[in-house]
Amino acid sequence: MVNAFGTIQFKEMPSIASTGVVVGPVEKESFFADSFDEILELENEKEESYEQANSRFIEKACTIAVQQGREQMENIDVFIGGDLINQLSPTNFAARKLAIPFLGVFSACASSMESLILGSLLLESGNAKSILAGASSHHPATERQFRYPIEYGAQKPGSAQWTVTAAGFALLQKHAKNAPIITHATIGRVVDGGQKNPLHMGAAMAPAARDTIERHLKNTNSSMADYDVIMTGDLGKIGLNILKEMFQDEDSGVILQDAGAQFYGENSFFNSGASGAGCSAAVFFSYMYDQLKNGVFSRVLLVATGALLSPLTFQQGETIPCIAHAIECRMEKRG
Amino acid sequence: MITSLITSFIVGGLICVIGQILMDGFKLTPAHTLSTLVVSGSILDGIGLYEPLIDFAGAGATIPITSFGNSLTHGALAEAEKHGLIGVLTGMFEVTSSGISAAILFGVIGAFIFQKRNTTY
Amino acid sequence: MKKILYISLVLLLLTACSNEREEAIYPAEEAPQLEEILNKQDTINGYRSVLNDEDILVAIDIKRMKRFNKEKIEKNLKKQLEEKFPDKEILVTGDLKVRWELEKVMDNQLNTEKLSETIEEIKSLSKEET
Amino acid sequence: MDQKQFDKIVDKQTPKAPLFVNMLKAFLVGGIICTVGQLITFFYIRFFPFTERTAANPTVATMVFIAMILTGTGLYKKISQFGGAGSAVPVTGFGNAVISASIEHKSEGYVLGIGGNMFKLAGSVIVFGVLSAFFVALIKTILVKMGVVSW
Repeated sequence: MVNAFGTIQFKEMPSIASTGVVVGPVEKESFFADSFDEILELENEKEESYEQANSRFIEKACTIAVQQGREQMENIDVFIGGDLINQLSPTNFAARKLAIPFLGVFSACASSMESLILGSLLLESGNAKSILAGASSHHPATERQFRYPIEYGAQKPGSAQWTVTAAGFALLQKHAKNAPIITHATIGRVVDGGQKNPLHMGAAMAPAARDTIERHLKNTNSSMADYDVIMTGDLGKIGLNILKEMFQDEDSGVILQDAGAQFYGENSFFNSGASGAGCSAAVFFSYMYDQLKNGVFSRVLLVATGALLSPLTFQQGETIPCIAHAIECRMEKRG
Repeated sequence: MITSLITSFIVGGLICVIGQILMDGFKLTPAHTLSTLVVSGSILDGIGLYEPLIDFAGAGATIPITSFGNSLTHGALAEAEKHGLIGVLTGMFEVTSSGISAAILFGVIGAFIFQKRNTTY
Repeated sequence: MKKILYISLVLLLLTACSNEREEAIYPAEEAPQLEEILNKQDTINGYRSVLNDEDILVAIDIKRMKRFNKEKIEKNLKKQLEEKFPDKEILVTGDLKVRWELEKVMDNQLNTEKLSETIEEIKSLSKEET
Repeated sequence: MDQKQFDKIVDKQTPKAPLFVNMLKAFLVGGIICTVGQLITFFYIRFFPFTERTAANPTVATMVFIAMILTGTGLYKKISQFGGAGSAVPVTGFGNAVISASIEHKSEGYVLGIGGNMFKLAGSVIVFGVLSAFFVALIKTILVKMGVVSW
């Protein structure tokens, strides 16, 4: 049921039965590396285009998620996914191979949570039983579309972020045993903070994250302290600091975390941290999922943030509109 | 010999510093910075300063992208000197730059030779 | 990083001071007048000159800080020489290539026929402009 | 929260580019590249029939060749992250822009991919080089005709 502010409450308790996360070779460096299901040695195989490689990552992640959920691919009702490339071609091409009814979604790096929300709604309405939902990004493919060729030498400022090569997909089922459930979701509004610098995404996305978190807390009558962690997708170190300062809440300092800021640890090569649709998907569906499953966290809010720009719009001098979708996950011991 | 190396180091370095100031101080993209420098090189040649700079600094002045504007303008001016106004036009079609031809040639060769690899960090 | 800067500065000073004036005319005994004019020049570190019956080639080593005015210095010297030697074709240049070529001529002690051939070659080289 | 407050926060949290350090790095890297160029120039003057002026052409071509090797092996990107404009301003940076684009777009074929995208980044340099050369030559020619300046 969508209320006036866009927060949905799920009564049927859709749960994340299993997940599959596949990352590229650079992500070996990641703080979360131990949680990933598979680390591929090759970002793109010989004679393979970056976009094809992205599709391969998606297929692998989906296969792992389905296997771990002890399901068969043909029993999956719907496949929902998105990525950052024009016309979602990598996901479309992966869907061609998977041959499951497919919904492609795009809200840039927030696609992971958007597909999860749509999947939960389909479960809630009783129209589907098993759903694959998630998102992916591929560093070279994204880089060449939004910025420069891979080998072009352009000095990156400290606010720049590194698009991760990763695909994260989750298998959603009703009442899966011993699995985190999705209780609420807040659909984001498109918020524009007036930022224009495409190499400073954290600043552009922070207002959207704030808007969504604030609305979610208000609609669910909760405060930050009620959550173990509120994790944003890919604000990066600088973006996270901006978000924390915008909240000026004493709890925000500890509870607000960011997947992108933690992704590569303190490695200064990656500047402000990680970004991309695959970043939030990979971390939420591996590390956060494990923490929930193992009972370390019992209530978390996952907020994926996306910058809705294209290379055209920022060259035309437009500001960067952003969106953030939130999902609240709980782990309860159920008989 | 050594003085030549040092002057080319200093002059070439200083031109790059100007580029860095344009990029960091004036927040220009690399493409804007390089275009600005090319136009400055061309203007400097117009007022007759770039050739003396090459005499002074050698590669320190011919290697930076400013020399690209210089060589284009120089070609146009040489024709203009011979044929007047119409020479400006004909000169434009005669000027060449080894930089462009080399970049085209090695660009294609490079694409032939090099495969895509993993992103390095 | 700063070390490299210091070292290069020191090198610059050292080399700037240690340049010895190198002067040579080939064939040596030919032209006392030429030597007189060339020795007067204060903008150069040294020169090499080769001459035969028709031509005088002079390669000058212009002082580093005067190289901005290379063209002017060349023209100026050429004018002076043309006044003194109106019947000869004169080439004055600060170009390194010509200097090295003239050094080769001197080292090999070329005789008249070979010499005029080489002189023609050098002349055509320096005419090439980009 | 209004726009002004937000801009203030962004301003405060965003690290400033270390201009002086970057300038020093650019000076160093740019200087080294130009010194290598000077060495190559000497090489061409010494062993080939080039004068100081004409040696510039083969030197530039050689530098672009070196840029190709460095770009293809992924080293140029690293040099650039350190050197900034120091590696972008020399002709090697121009070569890097062209070569990286053509390696990148090989997957779309030789005509549309490499041919069509090669000057994606470096094209503006050529466009503005040619345009400014035209206007500078035009203005100077007119001024000479008017007798204001001489060639």
